[in-house]
Amino acid sequence: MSLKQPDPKTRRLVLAAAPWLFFVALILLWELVCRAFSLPEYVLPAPSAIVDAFFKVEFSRWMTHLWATLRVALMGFLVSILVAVPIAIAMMRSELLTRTLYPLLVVIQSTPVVAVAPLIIVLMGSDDPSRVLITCLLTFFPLVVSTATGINETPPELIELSRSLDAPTRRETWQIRIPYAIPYIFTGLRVAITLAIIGAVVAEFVAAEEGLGYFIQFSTSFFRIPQAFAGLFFLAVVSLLLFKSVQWTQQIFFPWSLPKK
Amino acid sequence: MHKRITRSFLIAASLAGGLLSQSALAADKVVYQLDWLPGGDKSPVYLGVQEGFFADEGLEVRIANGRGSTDAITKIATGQADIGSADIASLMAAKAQDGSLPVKAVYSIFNRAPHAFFTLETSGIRKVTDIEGKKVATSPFTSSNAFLPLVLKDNGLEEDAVQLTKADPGALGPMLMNGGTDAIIAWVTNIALFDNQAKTTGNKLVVLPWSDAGLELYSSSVVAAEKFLSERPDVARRFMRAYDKSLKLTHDDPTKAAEALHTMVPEVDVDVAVAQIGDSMKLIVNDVSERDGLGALTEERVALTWSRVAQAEKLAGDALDPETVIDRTLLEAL
Amino acid sequence: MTGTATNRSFVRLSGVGHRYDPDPATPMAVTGVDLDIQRHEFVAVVGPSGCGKSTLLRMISGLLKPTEGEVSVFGRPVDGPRDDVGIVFQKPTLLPWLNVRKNVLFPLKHKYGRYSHDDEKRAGELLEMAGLESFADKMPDELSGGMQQRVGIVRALLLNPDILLMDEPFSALDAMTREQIGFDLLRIWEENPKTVLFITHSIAEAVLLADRVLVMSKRPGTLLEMLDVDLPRPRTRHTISEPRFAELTERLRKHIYEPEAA
Amino acid sequence: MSTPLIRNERFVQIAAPLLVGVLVLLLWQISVMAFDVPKYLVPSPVDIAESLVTDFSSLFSALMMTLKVTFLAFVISVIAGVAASLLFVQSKWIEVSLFPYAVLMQVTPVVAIAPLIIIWVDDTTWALTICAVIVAIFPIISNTTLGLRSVDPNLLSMFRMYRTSRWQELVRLRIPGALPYFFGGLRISSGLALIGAVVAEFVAGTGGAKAGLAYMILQSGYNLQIPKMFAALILITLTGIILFAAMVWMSDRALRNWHESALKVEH
Amino acid sequence: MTATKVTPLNPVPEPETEPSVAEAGAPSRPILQVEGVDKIYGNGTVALKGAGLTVKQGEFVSLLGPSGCGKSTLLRIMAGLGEVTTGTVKWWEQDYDVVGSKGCKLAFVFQNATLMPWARVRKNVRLPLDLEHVSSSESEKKVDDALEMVGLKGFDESFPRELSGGMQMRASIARAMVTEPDLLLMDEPFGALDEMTRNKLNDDVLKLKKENGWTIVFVTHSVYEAVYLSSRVVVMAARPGRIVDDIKIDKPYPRSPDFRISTEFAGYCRQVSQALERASGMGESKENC
Repeated sequence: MSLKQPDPKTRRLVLAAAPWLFFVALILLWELVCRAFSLPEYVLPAPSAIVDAFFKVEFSRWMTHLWATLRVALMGFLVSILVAVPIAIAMMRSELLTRTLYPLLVVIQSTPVVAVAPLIIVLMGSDDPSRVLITCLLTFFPLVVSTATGINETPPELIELSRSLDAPTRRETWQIRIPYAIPYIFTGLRVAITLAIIGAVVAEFVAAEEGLGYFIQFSTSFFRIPQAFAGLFFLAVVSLLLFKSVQWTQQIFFPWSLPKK
Repeated sequence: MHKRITRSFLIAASLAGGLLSQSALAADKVVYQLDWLPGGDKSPVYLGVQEGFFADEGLEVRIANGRGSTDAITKIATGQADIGSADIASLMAAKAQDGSLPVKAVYSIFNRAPHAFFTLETSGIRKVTDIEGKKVATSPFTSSNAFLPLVLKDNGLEEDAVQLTKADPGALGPMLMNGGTDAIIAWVTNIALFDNQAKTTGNKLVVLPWSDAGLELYSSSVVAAEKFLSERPDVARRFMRAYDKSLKLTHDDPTKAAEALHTMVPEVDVDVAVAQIGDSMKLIVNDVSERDGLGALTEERVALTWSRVAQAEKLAGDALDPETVIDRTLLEAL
Repeated sequence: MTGTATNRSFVRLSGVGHRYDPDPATPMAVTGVDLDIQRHEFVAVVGPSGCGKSTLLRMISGLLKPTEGEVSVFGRPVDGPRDDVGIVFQKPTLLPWLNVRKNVLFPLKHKYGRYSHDDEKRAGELLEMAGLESFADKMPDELSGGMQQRVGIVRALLLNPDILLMDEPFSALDAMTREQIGFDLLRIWEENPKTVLFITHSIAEAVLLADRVLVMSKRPGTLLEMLDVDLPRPRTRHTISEPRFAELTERLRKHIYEPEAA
Repeated sequence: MSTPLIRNERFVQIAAPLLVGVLVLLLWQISVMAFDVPKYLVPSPVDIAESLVTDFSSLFSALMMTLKVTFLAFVISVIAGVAASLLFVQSKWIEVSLFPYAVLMQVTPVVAIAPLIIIWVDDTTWALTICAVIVAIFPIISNTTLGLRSVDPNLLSMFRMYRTSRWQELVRLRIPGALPYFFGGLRISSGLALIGAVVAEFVAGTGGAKAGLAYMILQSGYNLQIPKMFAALILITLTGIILFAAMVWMSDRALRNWHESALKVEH
Repeated sequence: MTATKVTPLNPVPEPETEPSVAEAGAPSRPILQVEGVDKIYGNGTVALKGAGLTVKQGEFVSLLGPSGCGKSTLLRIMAGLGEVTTGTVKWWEQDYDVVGSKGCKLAFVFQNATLMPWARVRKNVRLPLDLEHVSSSESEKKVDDALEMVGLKGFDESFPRELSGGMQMRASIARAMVTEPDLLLMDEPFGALDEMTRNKLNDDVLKLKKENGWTIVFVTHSVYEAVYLSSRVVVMAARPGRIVDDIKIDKPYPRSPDFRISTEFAGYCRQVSQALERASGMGESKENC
């Protein structure tokens, strides 16, 4: 019983530092490998070349592309919330609807969006609405599933309370069920936000004049691989930030919905 | 100080003027559909916009990117674009399968096949027949794929004489340089691009154009929606007039065209674009254009093109009257 | 077996039974319950798990329609959720996104969509009575289980119901808290008399709190026994060590373990 | 059973979605006919069915190619994903250092990296497989890691009390305990492997004559054989649904002894 | 104790006294010695302060106290599952290394049954033997015996989910039994069960203790349960967790359910309740029970 507990403070510090140290080591290794084997840029550009390429592109261009992607991703994200939540509520209300709608949703989910994207562009035009639709097709399914799960997790006692008060269904939905679904909705939102970015990029690959996905495609078609990598990393950082901001939103506005420590 | 005030006044005035002229004249809107991403070979339309040739004709042109000729044709057919560039071969093949397709070719851009094998000097491939048994990579979207069997057959090779791989167009160059493939199929318009890459890796690029191997046909053309031609014939005429002018200016001043493209699409380097224009012009201004004129669609060469397309797509020779995809009224009005 | 029916009966169950599955081959959850509860009587129901205690409670609340027999309150049959019933559940089931005060006011907000200043005052008074006034602005997860359940009781009292239905309200609490909150409930009940139906699986708790203890049999649930608890009120911690208390609990225990012998 | 069919729950469960499916198809057919929609835009279900029959051989070989990539990717995802999870639970350091890269892989659109992978990997089949793995592996890693970590702490205490080796702890406790989570990941991952294979083929191309369904879509789109394109699309969707159903069936069989409450795993 | 004497409803036959190991005259050997144990968590919470307790052969010691008094922490330390910040713990007068060797076996029963959901009852019960690499022929016999003793014979091929809460707990006890432990540590084992099941299992534990000669340390919330089962009730207070009272329940084993209604029982309950009340009053915050 003489075992000493490790100092928790040091442990926390090292745990926080580890990923960064690893990251730096990885970048260094990468740079080294590129230089040691003098790999051509189109095979694997060195980190320095990527950073270089990043700063060669004007900042305002980056912003233009970022805004184009972000606009579509966020619009798709919002629209899919507006679509998914009512569907989930409707599915809660009717068992038959759930049985009928669910297979349909699975069919939509199982159809690769890349394959239908060109069709959507052809049918709806190559403007924002069709890009938003492509994004929605990718994002709304996880949202429907998580919201529906959350709504069904409402304690039956509260539903009984509501019924014993003879309250209108509308209030049962908005004052009990939806708030109860919030932790689940956020789980879905975290998945959906990264899918939204992916959706926006897919749409840009099919038809676009600007956006990060278009930028990457353009760079590869002109064999500017470091620039493509720079775009790719920019995109990944943006996705991670969006993912984090969903978490922050939950922490700030719905602190009660976070799991208890 | 004084100078600056004058300048801002001028800007304001021109802005106001622009607004006025717009409200007074309400320019006709035209959507021009590219069959691929912007590049030097697509620069004439950008030059036309930048030089104001379209504006002079009272047109406001929006340019949309595309993903292959069929994509462009479909978008034009469905009314998402009025006019654009696409391979006439794709148009013929499509029309042969669905006679109702409401798209017509109005102007030939490339009067020669742009398709070619690109290989490195080290591969030992010097002529088309050397390709036998080699690994060849191509892009899934290109119309070249359909003509490959013809070229092989013309040169006494079997259809499966090459190991064909399809890869993203952006990956073709690196694959070639990397040794991932012995040769690639690309357009001669991109010689400069691949050549640069070959040089940085200490290689020398060898280009084997299919037109030299017996493939004679029209290729990239201006195609337009029938609705556009019938409902707004005057707009179409004005558009082609400005386009023709732009194309000629592009030929005369490639740098200006490249700069115009760069202004509108900053991602494109001027140098690369100039080189691309240079390569493309060989397909536009050459002995054929000498003989028939720029943009011409002669009955004989249209028929020749169709026979090749029919062979390539394994269609019956009478599946299409090739003249039904052609509308020469705009050419005549130039 | 049944209590003497008098015309003062407040809640009356006559031949009440319920079957969840409409298929007549399946067993009844509850069957043949005859019961009269006087106004302001505190009645406890004990029985093994799954004996239909909760079903009985839901039928009195109007949430569940009996498939046989009839429930009536003050002479009028119950045919739907009633305004004059407050329910306390096994778990506190507070809304985690509302503070204690708003949780207490929730039934009003939920029923009418709003509440007045007077309602807020009343909620404050109720919280004070339950010794929770200093916790009114706390969130539920900042409260211990016992306090959460107190909030649950206060919430049930907000609409000033005539009948308070409690479904094993303390079973999730530890023994000490449970005892304390039991006494709190008695105090509140003595200050605001209500008709209480209290479901529990603890015999000691039932004897400690109730005027009358009903014993239910295993499925299909039916009333086996009724025991008047003649322990004096107010009841305190010392009641537990009264011999009479031990005697009554033991008698009940016998009824439950060996119903035939009793 | 004397209950009329309409009251039979099982029947309604199957019939309702079927009915909706048939109605959707009918509506589609009628509107295509009524509005005279050109074939190159949207073909009618009858056209698609016809193409499914006449082009069956080419569609079937394409399907086989796509399935090959999908299964390769799925198997690799499962093996590599489980291996990664096992590595992660060995030490917190490894997990915090490596997990961000798993997330990074998840947030990076495969459409954007597929061309690069094609450059790196000679063999197209393997290049496609790698793309599909990138798409499919994350749910397996995250779910399995979560499962290996969420062991009942009391059971873990018990193992510690009997001074069990790490290996025994892993084999007897962590791995069986992680199964419901693992199967949850498997369900998501199977679909993603298919989508990954299709997306990769879509942007990156395909190997020679062995073209998959995505290339079939591209090719028939290019040739304006739209019914064939839709037929290929439908084959992909069907494959996805069958894969999903197979996974659900498999996890139900493997986990039927678990109490339901143990099965609430969502990615 | 001034409880009025009443005659029980059914006159209880005087139970024959079981000569428990502790009283059998044999030198009652200390099995567990806890001395001056402090436990401070990483965040600074003092879970235990100066805890000292000796458990002798054959004793049944209950740890009773308000939530947060550290009784579970103490029990886990007794099981060697938690490290102490200061102080010493001895098992059979030796260090932890001895635990598990012959005659020094520990077993732990948790608040929840903590069965492995993927394994049948038999395999769950056999687990400790498997972990100790006991041969299968030997372990099968032990498992059968254990299952028989807890009354789960015939349920050995069931899955945990097919059993009721009480039966799951029985399986958990059977699992603790198979290694024939010399010290049984139970952490609120019946807290999640309803009162009737709980009473039944209490009697079962007493019966098993008699048959196996167990020494038991038992954490509980319930005064009644503690008094009914134990030979000693150790009362703890919270913030910081510490031992404040040690009450001997001088009622020989075996005990029958009639003990519950005896005046004696009521008296002990009152005594323990009062100690508990005092302990609760000692904490910093009275409200947070």
